[in-house]
Amino acid sequence: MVRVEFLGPIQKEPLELEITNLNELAKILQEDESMKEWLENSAVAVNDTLVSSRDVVLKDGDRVALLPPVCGG
Amino acid sequence: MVRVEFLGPIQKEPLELEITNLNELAKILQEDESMKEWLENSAVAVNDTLVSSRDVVLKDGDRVALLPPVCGG
Amino acid sequence: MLYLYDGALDVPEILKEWYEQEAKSNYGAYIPFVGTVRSEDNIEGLSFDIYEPILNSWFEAWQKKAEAKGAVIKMAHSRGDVMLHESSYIAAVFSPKRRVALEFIDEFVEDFKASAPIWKYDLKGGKRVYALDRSTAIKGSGILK
Amino acid sequence: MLYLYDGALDVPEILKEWYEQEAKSNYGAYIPFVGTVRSEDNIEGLSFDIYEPILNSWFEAWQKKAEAKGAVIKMAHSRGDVMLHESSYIAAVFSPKRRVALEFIDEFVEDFKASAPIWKYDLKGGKRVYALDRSTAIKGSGILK
Repeated sequence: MVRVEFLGPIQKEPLELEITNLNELAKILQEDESMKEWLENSAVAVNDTLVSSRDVVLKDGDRVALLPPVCGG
Repeated sequence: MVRVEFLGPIQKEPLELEITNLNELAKILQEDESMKEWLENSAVAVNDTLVSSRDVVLKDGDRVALLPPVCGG
Repeated sequence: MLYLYDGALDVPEILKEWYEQEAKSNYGAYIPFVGTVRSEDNIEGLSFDIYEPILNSWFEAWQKKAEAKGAVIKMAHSRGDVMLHESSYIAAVFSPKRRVALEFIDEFVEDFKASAPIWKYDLKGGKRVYALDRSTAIKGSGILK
Repeated sequence: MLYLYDGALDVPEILKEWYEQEAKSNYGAYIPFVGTVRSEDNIEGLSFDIYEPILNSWFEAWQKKAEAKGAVIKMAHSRGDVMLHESSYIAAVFSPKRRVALEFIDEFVEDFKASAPIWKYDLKGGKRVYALDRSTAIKGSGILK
């Protein structure tokens, strides 16, 4: 199982998914209309490391996080 | 009379001179060998305003100051 | 070091602590940046969410960059609500010479604004409203769209 | 405002006073620069002479530049002796937004180093030795040579 978390202002409960890569995750999230804008402006971290492409293999126990636009300070 | 002051590290007592411009001051100070280096690296203020050329008329009561290289902080 | 606090920062106390921590380190320059909540758009204050694991690794990467130049960085940030004219953010650079500190504080604060995983909300009428228009998408965003 | 002190600066106290002076002014950014005496070349400390009339007018010109951008500058400096690891200089900018403050503190500190009528001496073996090699001739120097 891969756990997917939505950080900050994204109002969505965490998911537990049987997926093996980020392409599968993208397909699942694209079906959720409320996620459309967030998918465009959010960054993705796998096990707390930001990734810059979908070319990432996921294994059991991995954690994926979506990070929407930030504004600290 | 024009009062001439030497600021910071310049070890020279103030002068009271009968001069009417900075050319006359330059001539007088150039005769003092101990001033040679200071004349090269010092700025000049007339009545506490920095001047950028010798083209300044001096009148009775004016004050001239020589400011050697600075290093605040 | 990175310090997170619930609510507003005690700015004088933090600036003092940091100054004293490095009092004998032989740094010639200490430049803190203090961010304070401004009154605008009728907000009552701001509120912050922080995702600490990524904030920590982002900060550690900067600390290494600073060390390579003989400098050190400290940062404090608020979690939760911070009201008008209270402060939510302090970043500081210590370095032997001034140029490194002056350049580092600028680069650090700008990258903080663009990359640190912190989300800002306006407090208006008792509600928490995500400040999307003032937020910046992290570099590499959009790969799942 | 410009503040001159005999001997070392009480940095935490000054940073606190300035922060509190502007607490309700609605500035979003406060950036102090603190200069501290470093141990190098076996000095025991530094000593400073200040020529106040020109320092005041130089500072007022900068304050006007700051006002034109909605900002304010404060500065404190020591007169006389300041020993190792004590601080002799604080400059600070307050402004509504961060970019103005980040750029101003850099420009201000650099012009301060190049133009402010302050002379620095190394304290070595109880003597005061003018730090000529670290000093900068004011723009327009040499007109009497």
